[in-house]
Amino acid sequence: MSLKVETPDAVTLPSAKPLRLIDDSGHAAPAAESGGFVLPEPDALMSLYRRMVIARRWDVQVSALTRQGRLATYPSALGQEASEIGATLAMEETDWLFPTYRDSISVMTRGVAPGEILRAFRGDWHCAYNPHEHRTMPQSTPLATQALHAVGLGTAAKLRKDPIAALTFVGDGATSEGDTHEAFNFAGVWQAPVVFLVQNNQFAISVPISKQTRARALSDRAIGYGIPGYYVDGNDAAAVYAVVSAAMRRARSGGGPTIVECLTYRIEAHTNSDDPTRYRGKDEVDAWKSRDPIERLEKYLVSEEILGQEDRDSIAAEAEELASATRDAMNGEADVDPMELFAHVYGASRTSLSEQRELLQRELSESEAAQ
Amino acid sequence: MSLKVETPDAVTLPSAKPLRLIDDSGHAAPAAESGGFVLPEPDALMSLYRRMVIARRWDVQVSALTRQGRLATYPSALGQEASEIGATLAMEETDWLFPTYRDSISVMTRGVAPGEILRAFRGDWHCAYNPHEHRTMPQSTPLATQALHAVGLGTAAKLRKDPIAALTFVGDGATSEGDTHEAFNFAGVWQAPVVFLVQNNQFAISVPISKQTRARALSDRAIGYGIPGYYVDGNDAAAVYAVVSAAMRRARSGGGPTIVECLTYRIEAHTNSDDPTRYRGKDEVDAWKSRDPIERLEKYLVSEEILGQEDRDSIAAEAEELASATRDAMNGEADVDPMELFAHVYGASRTSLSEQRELLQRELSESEAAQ
Amino acid sequence: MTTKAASTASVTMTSALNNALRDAMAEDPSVVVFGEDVGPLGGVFRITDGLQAEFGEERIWDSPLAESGIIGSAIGMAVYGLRPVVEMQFDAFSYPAFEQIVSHLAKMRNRTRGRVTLPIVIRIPCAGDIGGVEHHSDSSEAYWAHTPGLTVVTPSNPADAYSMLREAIRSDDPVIFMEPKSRYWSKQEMTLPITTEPMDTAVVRREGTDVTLIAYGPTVKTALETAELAAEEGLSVEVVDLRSLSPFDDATVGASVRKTSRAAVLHEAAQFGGYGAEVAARVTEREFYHLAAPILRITGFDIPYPSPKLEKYYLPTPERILNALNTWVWEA
Amino acid sequence: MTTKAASTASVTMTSALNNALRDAMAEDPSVVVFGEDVGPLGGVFRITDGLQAEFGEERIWDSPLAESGIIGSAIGMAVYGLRPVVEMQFDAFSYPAFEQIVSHLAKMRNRTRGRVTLPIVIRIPCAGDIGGVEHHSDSSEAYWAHTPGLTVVTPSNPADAYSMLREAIRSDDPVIFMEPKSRYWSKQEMTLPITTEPMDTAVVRREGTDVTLIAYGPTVKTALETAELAAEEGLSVEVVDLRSLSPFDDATVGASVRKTSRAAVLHEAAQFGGYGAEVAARVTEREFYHLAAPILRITGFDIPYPSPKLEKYYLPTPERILNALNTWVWEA
Ligand SMILES: Cc1ncc(C[n+]2csc(CCOP(=O)(O)OP(=O)(O)O)c2C)c(N)n1
Ligand SMILES: Cc1ncc(C[n+]2csc(CCOP(=O)(O)OP(=O)(O)O)c2C)c(N)n1
Ligand SMILES: [Mg+2]
Ligand SMILES: [Mg+2]
Repeated sequence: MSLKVETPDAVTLPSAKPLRLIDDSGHAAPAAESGGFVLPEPDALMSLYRRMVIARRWDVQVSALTRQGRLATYPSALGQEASEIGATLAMEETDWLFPTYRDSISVMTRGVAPGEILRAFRGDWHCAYNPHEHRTMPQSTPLATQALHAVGLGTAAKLRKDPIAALTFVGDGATSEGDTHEAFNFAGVWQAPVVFLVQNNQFAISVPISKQTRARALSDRAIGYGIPGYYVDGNDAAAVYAVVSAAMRRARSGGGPTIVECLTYRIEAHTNSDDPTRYRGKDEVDAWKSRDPIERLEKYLVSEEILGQEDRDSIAAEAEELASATRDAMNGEADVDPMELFAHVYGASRTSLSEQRELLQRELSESEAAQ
Repeated sequence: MSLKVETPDAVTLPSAKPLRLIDDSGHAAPAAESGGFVLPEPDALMSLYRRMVIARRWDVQVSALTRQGRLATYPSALGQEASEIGATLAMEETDWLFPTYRDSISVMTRGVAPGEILRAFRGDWHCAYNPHEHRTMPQSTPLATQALHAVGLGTAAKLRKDPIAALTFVGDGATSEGDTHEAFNFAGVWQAPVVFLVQNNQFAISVPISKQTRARALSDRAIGYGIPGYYVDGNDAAAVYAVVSAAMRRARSGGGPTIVECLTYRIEAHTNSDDPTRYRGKDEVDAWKSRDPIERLEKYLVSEEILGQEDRDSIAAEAEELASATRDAMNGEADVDPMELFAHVYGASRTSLSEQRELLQRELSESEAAQ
Repeated sequence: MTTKAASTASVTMTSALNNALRDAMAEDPSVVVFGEDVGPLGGVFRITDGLQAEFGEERIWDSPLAESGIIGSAIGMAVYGLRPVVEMQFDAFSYPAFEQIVSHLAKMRNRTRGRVTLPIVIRIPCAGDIGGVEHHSDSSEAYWAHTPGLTVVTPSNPADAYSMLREAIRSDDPVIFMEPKSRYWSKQEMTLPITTEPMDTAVVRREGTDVTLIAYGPTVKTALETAELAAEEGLSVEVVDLRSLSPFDDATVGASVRKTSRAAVLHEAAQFGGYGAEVAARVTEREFYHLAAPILRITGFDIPYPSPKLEKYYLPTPERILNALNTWVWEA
Repeated sequence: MTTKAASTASVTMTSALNNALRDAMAEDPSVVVFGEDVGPLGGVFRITDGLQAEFGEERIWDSPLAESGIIGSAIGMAVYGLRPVVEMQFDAFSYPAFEQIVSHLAKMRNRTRGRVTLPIVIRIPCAGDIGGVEHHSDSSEAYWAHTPGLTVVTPSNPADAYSMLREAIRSDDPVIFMEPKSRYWSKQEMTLPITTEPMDTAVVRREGTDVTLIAYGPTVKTALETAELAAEEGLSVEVVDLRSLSPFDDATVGASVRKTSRAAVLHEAAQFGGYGAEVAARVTEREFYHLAAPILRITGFDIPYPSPKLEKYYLPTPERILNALNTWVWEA
């Protein structure tokens, strides 16, 4: 593209330690650890808290439904709420999200109906929701592939001079795929308005981050693409929100892409069918449970007297409501139509496909007749 | 593998300017520009010079043969002799080379017979030489793919405790491919004994490096993999030899991989079928011609009185001899055997392939009979 | 915009494709072109020659050298409403993009219940017979044709090259557009713009009564040459140019085979599991009782594509085709 | 090493595969295993369960998450004399490695005139019917079978799983070893180690006189169930288990078809350009005058693999197969 590519201004490495604004004990972190970012306004912190509580309750509910066999599978984001929600709330409605299977709570926070999200995990259809409605693409399973889609969409928006940006989640394991590199590099060269939210939850199913990279941090890759990189405490919602908000703003205003690595931890199993006892110890998990992102923000908001008891009750009630609504949505059988199998493969019609459609139609009417 | 992966000791960026030991005018470069490397011994410099002169003469000869239509195609390395030969001479016989189509002079310098190398470009067979004989793999065409082969071979040698290393050439354009990333990353995690010689000749056919990356230099990627990276003047054979020798030594002794970027320039067209006037100006090419790597080393050797007239005459004679031997090798028709088409597809025999073989055999005897 | 072409009496396939891109870009501002060397160079085969000068770098540009990146980013652009036309330099260099093509490009429409469509054209200078070194002469059509969600077409002459590329770019479904390299410099008298038969139909190139030769892309010429030779032997050969590999035009092919009762399919790709297998299998399923003999496949051998000096032994020739037809039992 | 298995009366396919790997690693120190999650986890299907504990991290280890990297580095290891056995977690996740597999793994031996051989086995837990979400139920065999240089095999039962994997690991040619996920938990009485028919041969699983059902991997069970049903209708069905997709055992299949004069081929993959096309085309070519009816293909539809709640409508069932056989004209 016509973009003039000149050497990036400042060549600086991300900090060796993840930057944060609120420490584990819920106090404002020393400025030295803030990477120059400042605490978001109280109302922003309140909505971060509210959305995280709701997301957590929902995630727990969905895991329960999965154990009950109502869903085929569900990859939980428990413990990752700060990076999931912190990043998602930094988006404008007009921005586009490119999530993975891990990021259901982000998709839900974008406004997609819980019941619609879960139809994919229940096995009704690959993606039941309309990606255009909430500018949220299907949750991608082929790792890292969606990062390139984000670069393409961002570039198209840039060509059309639309002041929007794309945000994509990429797992720590997925950063090893060639597509992640190609996405970082294309974004750098094209100065695409994209934020790569590298969600380092330290595991790729059973494989620890130490077997994915020898670098200090994944965000150290940014410099190799001439784009800014940030290494962030992924359990500090305030920090994630501040860093991603700044990156999205810069992207929307022509400042190009950013890589934001959020260091967090996958508390649950990879999915319900995984057995983490085979590859990690309880102590490690407990240590991370004690660094809970919601408790952290809650302590801060309470000590700062931003969060009162009524707020907590109403938020809890709201969360319960969504959980039970989700239960209801997942009760009863899915209404799936086998004939839809042939409806969306092509826009143009195909005789051979119609023949196969008729074959199934015949089988179904015969088996009905047999009833 | 059992390798313990700990954070790399020093996290330092390659220098912003390519390091060098001999400057453009043929004088020893100031220590500040040497990156801590020292000038190789005179005899090492002499063999660098000798091999570059021979390689240049041969490359010119092969381009001429190609223009005469004796070869189907030939990607010239004219102007890149310092990085090609400097890196190749840093290898031991027991090391393995993973070259590309661009690196014929490196393959030749490894000891592969010129006539055998050129049979691929003449169109006799994809790879005519025996890779095991000189530990030199076929010249790879699918970009960046060979870098992963180097990582695998190096890792196998490491598992067997053999003190050898692999060197692979990767072009500036090829660094954009996902395989380059996967190779850098696997090498870092496995601490494979591999040197990645990123030959930045500033063009990928018609596409300039500015459209491949926004980074200051390709070697800035090293830090993202926790492995050492060097940015080297690719027209300074002494510097290339010194840096690659050190990297290969470290690799052989268990020190892991290194990325060495050599900044050079592709003086000739991409191949004989390319038309560079469409995408670059004569001035740019002339500027780089004036930075000729052979002249640079020659000036130094002469001023240091290491290189005398007899040496130059005997080297020139040696180069002429090889050139004419190559002419002879390429004169006359290739002896290719169509029946060989079926000989190497599988080790195991296949009835259906034998049937196809018989079909061709019949056709050939009939057409002979018809003569 | 097509005056340059309109004044051309004799048009090469490269020029037809170049004009198709130019006219499509002029007609629809959402059409963008990118890939390796498509900008100032005009592509290694010059198909995009002059287009960057005419439309600027925001309509056609050189991407970084990464095929998965090219297809993956094209998908994102299409989601946002652009109509990318991208080039894979050779069949073998589309392989790094295999996952993006098979797991996303082909499936996105179905995945999203028709809500996200991907009007993307992937141009692939395909097949061999031009003395290319290894990896420059593959035929990849069987991989794409087996993938539901993809439309796969291939022109055999300049007029179709123009008309079918225009139609492919207008299509809302992703199209793999395979350009037979060996026919790039073939010429045809015509005035552009030209509209030939719909992209999804096969066309009878030569009428005959004894045998149907089913060909596509580069082998259509071979089939027509074979028909000439056969005529001298008193054998009347009908030649069908498939044009569309997916979907397959059962009606046109079926009608021809019912008439001749004998058929052979030609392609450059290896035979085993090749596209010819689908042709033979489906035509036999439908026309079994009209067939006097098994459908033959005259194709490349089951070996990697040979080096330049050996490719002539690999490619199906009129002689090889006639020999094959003579293996049939021809009742008087 | 196989005592654990030897004392097992009833062996699952997962256990048979696990024991085959264990015995191969014990027999030959050059056999190494790596891939995603094959270490402490033992693979998502537990095929490598316990092997890292037994052989250590220098024989079996978790690689970074990159399939092209896995195949590419395996190629380099094989050049140096190792015999890598790598796992692609699901068919669809082998696609990022497509270039390394098609452009190098399949071609290196031919490229180097037999001087560089690549004894690599790629294990792919394949196909569907396990309620997997999107991308977890693809059938990729047609892509591999069309690629000269690759050997493609698939066991349908635990005994073959053990014997064929051992043979694949001993082979000096690269082998795509496709493990039907839906059969992983199927059991068979046996004592390990066991040696069944050679890897490149097809086997008649059930004798019959009226129809030959040609199946492989997951559809062999379907074929046998169909034969049972058919028997009740008085139709005698012979079931051939191909086992080897490339090469194809023309002799065994041909003999069966000459006997029954009717055949149908089954697979889960989409029909168009699927492996069944090769089967139908080549058997028809060779046995045309012995065929009383066209060879039918009863396969998945030409659509992306459906979501869990819909896959039962997609997969070929005994009922669908019998219906198809009844479309033939059966002269009394
Ligand atoms: C290309 C590809 N290869 C393999 C897989 C199988 N797989 C699914 S999730 C997963 C681990 C991903 O780890 P990470 O990227 O860290 O994301 P997380 O699950 O931790 O959120 C793997 C290997 C896949 N989905 N896609
Ligand atoms: C995967 C792949 N994509 C595309 C090509 C076609 N191609 C051959 S050389 C080349 C340019 C490579 O540039 P670079 O890596 O800088 O190497 P150089 O030719 O400059 O030595 C391209 C695009 C290829 N060989 N392989
Ligand atoms: Mg992870
Ligand atoms: Mg270059």
